[in-house]
Amino acid sequence: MSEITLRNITKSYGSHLALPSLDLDIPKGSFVTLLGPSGCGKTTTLRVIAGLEQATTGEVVLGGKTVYSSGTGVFVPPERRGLGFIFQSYALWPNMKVDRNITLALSEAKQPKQVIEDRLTEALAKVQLTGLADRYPSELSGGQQQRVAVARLIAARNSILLMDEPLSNLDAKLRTEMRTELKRMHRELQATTVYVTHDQVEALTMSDIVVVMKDGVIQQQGSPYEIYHNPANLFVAEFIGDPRINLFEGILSMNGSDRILRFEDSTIPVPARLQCGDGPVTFAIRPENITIVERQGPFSLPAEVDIVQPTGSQTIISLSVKGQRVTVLIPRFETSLSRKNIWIEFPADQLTFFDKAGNRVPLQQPVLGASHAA
Amino acid sequence: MSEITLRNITKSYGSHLALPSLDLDIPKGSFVTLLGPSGCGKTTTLRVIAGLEQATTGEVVLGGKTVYSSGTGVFVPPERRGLGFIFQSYALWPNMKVDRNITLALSEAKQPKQVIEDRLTEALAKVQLTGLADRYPSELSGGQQQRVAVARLIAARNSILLMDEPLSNLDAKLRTEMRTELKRMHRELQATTVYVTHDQVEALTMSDIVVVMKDGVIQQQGSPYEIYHNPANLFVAEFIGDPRINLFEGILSMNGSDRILRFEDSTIPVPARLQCGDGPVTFAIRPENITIVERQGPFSLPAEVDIVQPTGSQTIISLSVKGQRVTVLIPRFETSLSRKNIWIEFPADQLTFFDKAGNRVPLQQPVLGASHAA
Amino acid sequence: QKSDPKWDAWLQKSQLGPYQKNENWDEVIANAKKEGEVVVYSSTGTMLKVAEDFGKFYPDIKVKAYDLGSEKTIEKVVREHQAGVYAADVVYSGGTEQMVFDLLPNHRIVNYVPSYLTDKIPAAHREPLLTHVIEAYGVFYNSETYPQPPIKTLWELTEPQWKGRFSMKSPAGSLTTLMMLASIVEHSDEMQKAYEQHYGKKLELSSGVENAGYEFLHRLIGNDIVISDNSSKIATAVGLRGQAKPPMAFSVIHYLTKNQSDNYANAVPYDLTPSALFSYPTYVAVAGQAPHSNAAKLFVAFLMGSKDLNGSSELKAPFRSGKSLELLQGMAAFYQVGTFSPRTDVPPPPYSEMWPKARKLTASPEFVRDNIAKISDFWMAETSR
Amino acid sequence: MTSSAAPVQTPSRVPSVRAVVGHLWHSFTQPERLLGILLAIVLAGLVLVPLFELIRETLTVQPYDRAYLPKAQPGEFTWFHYERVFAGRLSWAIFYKPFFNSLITAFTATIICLAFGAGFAWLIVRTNIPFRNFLHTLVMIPYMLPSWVMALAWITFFKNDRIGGASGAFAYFFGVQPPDWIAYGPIPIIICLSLHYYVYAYLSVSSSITSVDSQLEEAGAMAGLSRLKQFLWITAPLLLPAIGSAVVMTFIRVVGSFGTPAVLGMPVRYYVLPTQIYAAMGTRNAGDGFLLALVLVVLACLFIFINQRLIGVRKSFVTLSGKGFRSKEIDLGAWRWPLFILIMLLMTAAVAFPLVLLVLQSLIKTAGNYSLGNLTLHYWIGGGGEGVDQLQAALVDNGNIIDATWNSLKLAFLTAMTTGIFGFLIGYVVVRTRGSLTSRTLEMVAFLPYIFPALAFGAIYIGMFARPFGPIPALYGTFALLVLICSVKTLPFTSRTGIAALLQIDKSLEEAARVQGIGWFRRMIRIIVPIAAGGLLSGMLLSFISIMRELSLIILLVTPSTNVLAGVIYNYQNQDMPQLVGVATVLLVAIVIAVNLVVRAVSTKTRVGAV
Ligand SMILES: Nc1ncnc2c1ncn2[C@@H]1O[C@H](COP(=O)(O)OP(=O)(O)OP(=O)(O)O)[C@@H](O)[C@H]1O
Ligand SMILES: Nc1ncnc2c1ncn2[C@@H]1O[C@H](COP(=O)(O)OP(=O)(O)OP(=O)(O)O)[C@@H](O)[C@H]1O
Ligand SMILES: [Mg+2]
Ligand SMILES: [Mg+2]
Repeated sequence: MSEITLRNITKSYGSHLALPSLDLDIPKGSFVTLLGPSGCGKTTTLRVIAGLEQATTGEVVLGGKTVYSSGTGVFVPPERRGLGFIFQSYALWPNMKVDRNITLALSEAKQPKQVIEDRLTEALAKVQLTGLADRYPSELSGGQQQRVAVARLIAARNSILLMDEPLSNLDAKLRTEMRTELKRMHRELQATTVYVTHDQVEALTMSDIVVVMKDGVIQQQGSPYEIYHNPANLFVAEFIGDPRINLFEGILSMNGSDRILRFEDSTIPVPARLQCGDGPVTFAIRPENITIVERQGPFSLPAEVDIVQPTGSQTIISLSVKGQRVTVLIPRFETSLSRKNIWIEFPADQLTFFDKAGNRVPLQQPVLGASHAA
Repeated sequence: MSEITLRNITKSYGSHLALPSLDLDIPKGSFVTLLGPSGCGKTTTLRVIAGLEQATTGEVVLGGKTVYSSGTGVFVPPERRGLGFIFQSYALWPNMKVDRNITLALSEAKQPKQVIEDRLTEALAKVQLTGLADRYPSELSGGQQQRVAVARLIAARNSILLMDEPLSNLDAKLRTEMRTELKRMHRELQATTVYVTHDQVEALTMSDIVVVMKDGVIQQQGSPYEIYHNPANLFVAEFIGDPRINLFEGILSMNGSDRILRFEDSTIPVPARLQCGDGPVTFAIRPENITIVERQGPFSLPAEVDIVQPTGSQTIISLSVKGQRVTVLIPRFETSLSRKNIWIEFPADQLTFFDKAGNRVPLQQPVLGASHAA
Repeated sequence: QKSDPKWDAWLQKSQLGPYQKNENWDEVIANAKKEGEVVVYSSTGTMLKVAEDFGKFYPDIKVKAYDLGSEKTIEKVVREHQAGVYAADVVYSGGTEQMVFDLLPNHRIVNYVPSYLTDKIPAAHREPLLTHVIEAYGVFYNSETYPQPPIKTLWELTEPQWKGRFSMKSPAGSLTTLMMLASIVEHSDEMQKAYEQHYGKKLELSSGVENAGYEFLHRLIGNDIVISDNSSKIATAVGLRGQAKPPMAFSVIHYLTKNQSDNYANAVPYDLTPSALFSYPTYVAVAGQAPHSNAAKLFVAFLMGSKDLNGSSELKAPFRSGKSLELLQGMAAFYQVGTFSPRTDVPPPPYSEMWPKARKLTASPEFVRDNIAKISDFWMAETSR
Repeated sequence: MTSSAAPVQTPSRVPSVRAVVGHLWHSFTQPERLLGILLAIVLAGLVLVPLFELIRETLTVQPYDRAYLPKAQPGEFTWFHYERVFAGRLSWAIFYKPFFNSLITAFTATIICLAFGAGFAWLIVRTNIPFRNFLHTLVMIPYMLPSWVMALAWITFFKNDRIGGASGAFAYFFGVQPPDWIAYGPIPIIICLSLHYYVYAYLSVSSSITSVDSQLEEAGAMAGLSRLKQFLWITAPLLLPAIGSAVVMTFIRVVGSFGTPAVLGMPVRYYVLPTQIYAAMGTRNAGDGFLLALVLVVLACLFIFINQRLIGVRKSFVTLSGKGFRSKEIDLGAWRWPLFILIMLLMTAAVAFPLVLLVLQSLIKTAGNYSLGNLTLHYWIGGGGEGVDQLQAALVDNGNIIDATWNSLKLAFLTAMTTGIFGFLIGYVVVRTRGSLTSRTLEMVAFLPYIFPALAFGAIYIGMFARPFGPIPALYGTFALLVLICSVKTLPFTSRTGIAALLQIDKSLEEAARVQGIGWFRRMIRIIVPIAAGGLLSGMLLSFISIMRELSLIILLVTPSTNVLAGVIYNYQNQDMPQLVGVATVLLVAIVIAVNLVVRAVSTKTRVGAV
């Protein structure tokens, strides 16, 4: 059953159309992440769900109950929707200390004192702010402030949680811990969660469903695997994955009974199941799927190393292949690649093709994870 | 020559000692990143450099000129230090439109109109906000606001740049682009840059020097490679690297002429050059350096798969090894590891040892990158 | 006026206006006690003292006296009546134009003269409205600096030696001051005579000026008159001892009492031509539809002084006690130089020996009605030049 | 309901009807809309009715007009007053000249007020100037003194021989008579008004300035702006709502103030609009008086309109977002003490001098004699003595003063409360519905009572509340009516400061509470009110102070048993008893200062406002 339904939602700010038309179904208990470039309407979508913003037209259904409908004029105000919300700007109350910021809603709901205290202690512990309950928000660092906002959500225990970049100001370690914490909360409360993030690792690791938006329009909606491996279009392909996927222009043609892809002077074999006619085509390959070899092979392309950027467990290598920039990711820490004579290879089964409109060309029988087994 | 020097800086807020004693030398033209857990004093350090906060004691020297000294009472106000600063909370002027926010400093400096216009256009283009010059900050999304803050810095072109988490609200793609942009600006202006981030990839890819702080105290200071591979202590080891490094307790002992490490029931060979006596020891290995094998080897440990989290080009696998939690990172997208019978192996040359105080045990002759060649 | 049955009924019930009979005072007092209170709207703070004194005689009747100043007294009565609220019993105020020509014909007030006083008050002071006291503006000079009056006629004030040295309260906002100007204008022929007598030549009117009264005002203002907002300060400015060149002024003459209390040296040149005194009445009346009409009558009678008061009554300061109070009653609080009862049988208060003999100019109600607006406009135009 | 009974064949109509009903219902469920409607109705009754009454009187024949219009019946329609005031022979004297005089004094005084007020506010709130708490109380005292005290002090000091009497202190000490232009006329008027009314700007700006995030100024510093430029380019524009309010309040109050121009202007015949209004009303020429007052009303509307334009709809003044607020003290460095001394000097002139004069006035037996033997405490503590007026009870057993003080306190307190609540609500609605017609009109209407001639306002309320009206019983003669009229009259203080304060609060602070299920009322109590409290309190304090001194507004409405302190002072003044005037005034000032101190102590203790 779907817990949150947005039907044909549009939202404009004056003449600016932030959401042209949005349809979204979020099943009960699922964890949905909204992903998309800055300014694409993620926050707006959350605000429409929460009722903080009224959609210009459309309908919002929460838990089977219509809470907004431009047709009938129904509007349930946010305070009666029973949601948890973390604001991108924290929205901490400057006049209250941390503890009061966290427990206000509880004490307003006339919870017993003991419960409030327990929840406060628990929430503070979870966000690792124990001991700072007595500070004012202005006496906290940026990350600490953000954690207070998270603690407020944790303490409230709502059944629908909306979080707008709740971890953006935290360091990796803390962020990983908080991620686990939020995920656990999600499980424990069986809470339907809509999560906005710009961090792909977060999106891909935490979500049941990832929704990729662009300019207020949903581009693709699916499991993290689908989004990563079968991007619906060029935009999704380029947006998901860090470093960015490599794109090339090639020409599909037949070479005898085999189909081949012509790219610059080389040819690359392609899967036969590709449902698309011959001619120019855009193809993409993720940096981690490009192999760097030290000997020229039949399908290898000569490359020159440009920049080497180690990121810890991996190293991003920018290469120049026949004048084109290619990014390769290797699973090692590397500060320099000294050798000049290197070649790269594109494994044929790792290529994704896009037609002229930018939509992915499907394969006849989609290949499921089989080739990814270690 | 060092451009920024902090000598024995302390800073307390009331009774809270945010910086107990800080010494820092930043060479001219270098790119220094401050890393550390939330609340460790990064922002405070930047603010002390900028003069927005007066250190309780100590001395600040900028470009050879003492701008603050608690001893002599010298204090040069921030407006005459000529720095660029990006605030963690953006600090956009809500009453001014985007263009004015960006150009105020320039028009104050009586720059010719043409220059101002050019710089505005350029800065807007660099942060990809062209066309939004006429909006008020409150009419922008969170990420757009942050980009205005960045554009303000770009347009001003100072020779010392201080940036406090300038990209925290941007998506991966934009962030990569902005990173490149900032790095280019750094190079073009030869600007000495102090950069605060919680994003390790950013820290490791952009910096000449990484400074890791904890509770206001510098834990280690060095190149990204040093920080990552030769963490000075347990804190740095744990803090740097995502997912977190694996830590184990073992016992060092001699097995004939070979030194071995006893861990649970197994033994692992260790480099002989380890400068440390026998006995209990903490050893660490990064997740990407653990190998998962399907057959039991001489030094392998049996493992059970707990959670599999694909992050795009990599997959984080949580295993349970004899009751202990072990994280492994594999360079593939993987949604599940079905096989039960797997083992892990610790390559001996990838182990780092820490003594009881948490400091790293050095090797007799440090091994340089050799083993990392592909 | 159209007949108004409700009004008529009230008049009849309260025995006022045409229904007024020779009062049976015992009955009135008994009824007044039954009514239990009397509400007085007054333009002066002295009424609070009268209220106190009234309480000594009739402790069963509570007096609620409001000190509002003249324009607010009138405003309050009018507004209340317009809203159908009849709260006031006695209305006490100067301002002929309003009291006589607005409130009276519009039934906001009704004239009430205790029957026993009819023959003791000249008709001009009881019809159309009962005058409670006559007050006056006088010309003041400093008798310490000038043992003899420095001027013989009002016209001398328009000469250069008094340039910037003559002051008066602004008539704008002060009905009584305006009344004084009205009396000067109304008696313009006397003004003219005084001029011609003094200078021995014909008065030449400035262009656009109507008569000698206006001409005097015109020249006075032209001679850099100093306008003040406060009478008491004027009295101080003139009368303070030790001044080399004290100014002269128009002042309410009851500030002569300051000569005793504050040792000032104010004096009035009683022989001035055409006159040094400009008198004006302050009226008292029963409010229309007064809820406590008997108490109101009693209060009015009390204000006017007792029956037993006569020219040979022995009155001793302080007047608000003992035998004097019994005789003066409501007059006691007013009994000082500058506030004179219209009753012919009341002895003048101390230091006012000159009062009965001195020449006084007074503006008639009709003249005020027809000209006061014009005079006020004239003043405004002249002073803003 | 219609939906269940609706026949199937008209499906297209049903939703539209329901939609309309739904939308209506919906707009009612939005607290700010509902409130807006309610407030509009209430204010229409309380403000627009008197306004129409004023306008009506300017358009009808008044009793006084008989002299000009012998044939007309009072109450008939006429343009007579308009012609007379704007186009007649006398229009120069009645209107144009005083009007220009007014504009000149008011503009100049407003500018000075703004400079003083904003400057003090910045110094005291933001910098480390010594004795900040003390200064905060000190700089408000000039407003607590009745405005005529200042004028009186001026006259006493600079009086020359033009008005005779004792020579002024200046002439006494220096042996020269100050020229007329120093003693009387526009310059002293401007100075006295400025020293009195800068407090509006001070209170309004100081409460706003506390909620300006220091980081915004710091960002200015990083952009290389000097301290002054940071203030001018960043802080001041962010304070625009507060400054705008201050300008509107100050200008309108200054342009409408009567006492000071009356004392200082009359000796040289320098007339301003209020003296003309007073004159017209005093001669019961209501038509002219109200028409002149309407000019002020129009002027006020114009000002508010300009103010609304300046503030705009899109521009944001939110300085209190939910993120990273910092408030930092600015180090004045070497300027600390010189600036402190400068303020102290100014305050000596504006506070100490008039205050000493007042105290002296209450101690002196006969005026003008300042010898020690001529001083007495009789009027304070009784005991009599030679040369005192034995009939005048001293303060300690003067039931008159004590009752009146109590009444004044009660009235001022209740008024401050009522007006505080309504001002806040109006501010809330105006800010939340910003840009809409409701917002603009509400803001304007809430300000109108400010410039109504007080006396006429009271008079009109007699008519409105003499009889029961709907659910409201007849209030005339009750204390409630006094509270009501005072609240309406001082509404501008709180609504203006309320608007300024609320403009600085980010909506998300309320939203954060909203999504957590905290209802409207609780949100206000817990979050918005505490954060806006600084601004609200200063507005309430202004109401309190002005009601403590108010007389003309309520004089027609009070009963003798509810006499107020200002009424007592007025009576004593009429009866020429300067000592008791001094006693009562000093008492008034002492009370206001005490209340101010208490309010401040309580508000810092509960940490009201942002910081
Ligand atoms: N005004 C203040 N009053 C009291 N304590 C403060 C104040 N400002 C900062 N602190 C404390 O000082 C410490 C350092 O703060 P700082 O802002 O420098 O942290 P940070 O390293 O920037 O953290 P983050 O990554 O969360 O932004 C924190 O523990 C914080 O709580
Ligand atoms: N009040 C407003 N007035 C005008 N435009 C607005 C307003 N609020 C948001 N917008 C615009 O609507 C679009 C969507 O904004 P939204 O805040 O939803 O973006 P977002 O996806 O949350 O971005 P980010 O990741 O940067 O926070 C943006 O282009 C923004 O500029
Ligand atoms: Mg957003
Ligand atoms: Mg920080």
